[in-house]
Amino acid sequence: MELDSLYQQVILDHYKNPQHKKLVNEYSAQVHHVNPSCGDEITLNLKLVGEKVESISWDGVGCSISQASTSIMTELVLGKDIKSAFAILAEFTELMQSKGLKSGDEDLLEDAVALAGVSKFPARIKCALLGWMAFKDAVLQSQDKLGE
Amino acid sequence: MELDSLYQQVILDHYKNPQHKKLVNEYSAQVHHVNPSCGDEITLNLKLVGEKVESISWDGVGCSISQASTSIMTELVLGKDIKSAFAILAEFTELMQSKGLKSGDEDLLEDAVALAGVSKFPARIKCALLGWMAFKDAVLQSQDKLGE
Amino acid sequence: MSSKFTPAQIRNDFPIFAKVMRGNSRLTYLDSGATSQKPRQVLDAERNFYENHNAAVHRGAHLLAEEASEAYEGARQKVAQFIGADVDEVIFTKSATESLNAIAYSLGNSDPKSKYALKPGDRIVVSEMEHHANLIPWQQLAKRTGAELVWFEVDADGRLDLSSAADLINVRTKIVALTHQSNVLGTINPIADLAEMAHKVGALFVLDACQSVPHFPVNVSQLGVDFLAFSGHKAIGPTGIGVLWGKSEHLEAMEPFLFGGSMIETVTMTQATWAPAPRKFEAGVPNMAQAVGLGAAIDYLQNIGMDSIANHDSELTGYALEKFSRLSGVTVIGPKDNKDRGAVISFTIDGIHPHDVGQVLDQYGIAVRTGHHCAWPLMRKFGIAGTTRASFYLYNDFADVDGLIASIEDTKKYFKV
Amino acid sequence: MSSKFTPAQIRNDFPIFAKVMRGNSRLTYLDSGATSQKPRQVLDAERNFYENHNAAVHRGAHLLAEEASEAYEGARQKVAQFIGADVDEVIFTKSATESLNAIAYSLGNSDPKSKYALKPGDRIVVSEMEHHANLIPWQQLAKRTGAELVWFEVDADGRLDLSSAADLINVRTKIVALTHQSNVLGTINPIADLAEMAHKVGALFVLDACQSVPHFPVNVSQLGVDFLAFSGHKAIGPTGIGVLWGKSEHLEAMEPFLFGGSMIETVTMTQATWAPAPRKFEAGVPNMAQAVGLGAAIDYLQNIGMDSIANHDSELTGYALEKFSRLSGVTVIGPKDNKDRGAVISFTIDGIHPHDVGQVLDQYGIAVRTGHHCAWPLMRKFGIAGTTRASFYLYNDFADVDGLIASIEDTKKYFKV
Ligand SMILES: Cc1ncc(COP(=O)(O)O)c(C=O)c1O
Ligand SMILES: Cc1ncc(COP(=O)(O)O)c(C=O)c1O
Repeated sequence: MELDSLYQQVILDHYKNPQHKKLVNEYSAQVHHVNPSCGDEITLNLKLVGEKVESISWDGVGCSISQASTSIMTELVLGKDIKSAFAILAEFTELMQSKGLKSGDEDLLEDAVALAGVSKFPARIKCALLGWMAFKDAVLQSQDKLGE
Repeated sequence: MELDSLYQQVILDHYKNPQHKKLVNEYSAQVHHVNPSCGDEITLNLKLVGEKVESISWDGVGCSISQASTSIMTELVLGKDIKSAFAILAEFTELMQSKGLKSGDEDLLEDAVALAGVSKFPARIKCALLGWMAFKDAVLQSQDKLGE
Repeated sequence: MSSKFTPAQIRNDFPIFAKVMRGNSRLTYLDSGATSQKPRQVLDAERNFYENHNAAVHRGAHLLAEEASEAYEGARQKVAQFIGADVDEVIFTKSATESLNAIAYSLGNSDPKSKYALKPGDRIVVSEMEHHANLIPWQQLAKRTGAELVWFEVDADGRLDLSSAADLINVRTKIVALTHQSNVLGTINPIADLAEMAHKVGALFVLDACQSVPHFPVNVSQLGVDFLAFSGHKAIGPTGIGVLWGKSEHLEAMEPFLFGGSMIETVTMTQATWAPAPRKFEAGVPNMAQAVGLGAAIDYLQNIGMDSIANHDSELTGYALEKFSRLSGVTVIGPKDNKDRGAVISFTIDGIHPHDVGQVLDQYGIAVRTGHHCAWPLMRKFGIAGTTRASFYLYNDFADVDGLIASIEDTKKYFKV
Repeated sequence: MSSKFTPAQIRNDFPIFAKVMRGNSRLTYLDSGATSQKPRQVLDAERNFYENHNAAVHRGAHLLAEEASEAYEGARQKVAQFIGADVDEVIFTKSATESLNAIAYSLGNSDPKSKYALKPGDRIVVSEMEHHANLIPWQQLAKRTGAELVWFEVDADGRLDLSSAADLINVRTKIVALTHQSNVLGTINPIADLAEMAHKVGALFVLDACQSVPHFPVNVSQLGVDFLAFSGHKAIGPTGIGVLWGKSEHLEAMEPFLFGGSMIETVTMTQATWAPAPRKFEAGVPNMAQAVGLGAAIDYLQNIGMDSIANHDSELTGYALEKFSRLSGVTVIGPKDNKDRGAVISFTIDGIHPHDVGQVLDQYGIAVRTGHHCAWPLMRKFGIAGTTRASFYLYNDFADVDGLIASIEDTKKYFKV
């Protein structure tokens, strides 16, 4: 069934057991993002130390895609330096916009390749990107603060 | 030619020689009407004495239909009592809305039956009615004043 | 089904039902609350306008302009007759959203001395079940004028809490703006009573009739409201056309909203005066083809009969409510009894996000809407992020409800809840 | 005719040219300045949207909603590319009139501390040749804010009197709102220069591009303007669709105009925050089919090439101006030379009212417009009640001009002048 390309087992697993979904109080930036068309919301706390993602945690409500995607993202970027994290983000964004034509670089994306099917469902791309956009925003805000 | 049903000779005559088209300064009401869609304007001075149209005069710019119709109207109502004038007005309005199906009561309308063709040209009905509506308005305003 | 018409035959008039959907399924369209599908008759009317009569209305001296004006004004006549109004009280807008904003802006443009002007201390009353389109314009008007925005609460069953009515609608109240039927809950509000209360304190009553006019007979004078707004696209009409109806005494006295061509009486470089309504409120070359399409939509609906449509809606809703009551783990958000209730069923499934529900249903060709339905405050009131909403119309039948129910069961299985 | 396309072939795409007009004549459509005719391709695109993809955009979780969103956003992309803009800078409205009012209202909604707010002493600059749609909204904004409305005069040849430019556009000037091409005179204004002057004093430049975008290449960044408005219906697109383009830095900072669904970020009972542009400025279910139709219109125009259309327009206008110059008792209102001049010829005939001219031409199947053309102050400036206006587009050819000229001679005979 076409649906299975969207709801891969790993997505359902992350949905049932989201990683880092408990806000850690120490952070260099806290961001709150919403998806106005469906009302999904996410709060994300990020702690950067130098160029490194020292800690990342989140809370929010959303569909399986947004929850799983955020969970997978946190696992991917935790402990990475910003440059590598942004490379993953770029690869993931490209995958989402591929309209089902790409499968994603598994070395970079790891579990996130399971989200490849989302790219065939335009209405869901925003769900998959919600957490990632929050992460990007949090990095920029942290860097702004540190730059001050 | 269909056009000739619109531009009867009597209309063209009134257009070239409009009657009472020179404002008389003594009046019980002065009204100014415009046709916003084409910019045509008319000023009409009316003097009622009792129930009688003692004097009527006008000035303005407009197409042959509006000018001729106003000219014919002034000839028709001058010297009449309001009731008869309004009966003519009612007959004329009905004629205009008849979509070419009526020819008008010649006893009441006299020269104004020449405007029957206008009813087949919806965009021109307003032209034909401009002066008549100004007359009606002027009567009501005069009566209001007299009533005060 | 005891309807006087057969949905399967109706569907033959609507070309979109020939479409093959995801999973090779046929289309089960349960999203008419968002927008309705269009019959061939409406599309033909629009096309006929463009192919035979297209010109700028009220302006040209030529045959096409005459015909275009006749078609456009004919559509106005149809709308007026449809809602029991005078023809000069019907204003064409692009949507109900524009209609509602137009009222708020027009009132906001009032001379401070006018009785339509709002000032600090005045009140605007709305409700917790309003669509954003009948909430935010009033928030903004309140902000601009210093008036206070107050609201009816919604009870657990999804009905207006009327116990506060006398409190809310008092001498300070200038405007009461309410929806006829909630687009989320299906609740139909007791408008005539509330309009009477509003009038007793000298307030204006604004009715958001987006979900009512397409579905059951609505008569402005029977309801006793002052303004009414609806959208053509929810009433099997084209997109890009809405209606604003207002009582002529108000339209005459109120300031215009949009300024430009065709709404003027005279214009100089420094000032302008206005044409009488409805022209005063229709600046620019209007959405002529869409008005004509809406006229054809009204013809189509009236041909079937609004009473028949209302009966049909009610039968489907009753049937569906009964089926929903037997689903475990599924909660209907809104009245469970079928009285004063429209053909909209919002629900949640324990453990599955509405977006995921919608996605699975889509795989069966079932089109529903998910999310907050532009009624975010109502979602907060119910403590939920969103719902899945099925809404019915004249092309739906019992089989569509059965398909929905079966697919909800499948969704639960798919997500193992 | 040296055009790269053949008007007679173009007419085959436009069903209305099959129509039999008054006097059993064929249609000579010379009223494209008011509204243009529509090719089959545009009507097909609209119909295809309704028959295969109709749903509320940005909202549903189903296939139709996805496809509708793709079609609608695809149209936005086409508009953006057509005028050299970023896609997020393109806002769909119902008409140019709405677009221009939207700018005026949005600026008027600014927080008093914002740089977009107007205050007493500030200046808004327009011109005597503006269409009411680009005049009255500014009169009203001036009235609401206490700003002063000043204007460029028009000289006897129908050109802007630029000698006052430095006077008009000074440090107090906040907005300069001008038409790209006069809909009465045909005059094309030197926008890039004037926009530069506006920017030097920190003013915003608003361009009414109603008569330019359909007729010649228009590129917002080359012109250097801040806002641009045009209507689809004058560009072989559907009625009920307009475009408002604004520089993203402005759209980001400005307040919305219409409030409702789809334009929000979050909403509570007491306040709301806004989505980013273009959503912020598109409240409600949009005119989706019309946007898609406009997209198809742009495809059609670009397929021919805007340069080719501009050349064609210019050739026809030059030819017509030459013919008009040889008519006795006929006066062209507007530039007589064909430089910086569009395909619009307004004229008066001594002793015959424009309405009567139009009526006689109608008898030959020639559709022109008569009256003040929503530019009443300009009429006063020229001391006339109105003009007869012939306007050309891609489906017109030399034979149409010849027919017009011959019929003007006949009109003179008919009225014995
Ligand atoms: C120069 C100009 N500006 C504005 C408008 C208004 O356009 P619309 O009526 O399509 O809103 C027009 C056309 O009527 C025009 O020619
Ligand atoms: C109750 C209600 N009010 C207002 C609206 C707004 O209508 P539109 O988006 O057509 O302007 C809708 C539909 O979305 C609605 O359901």
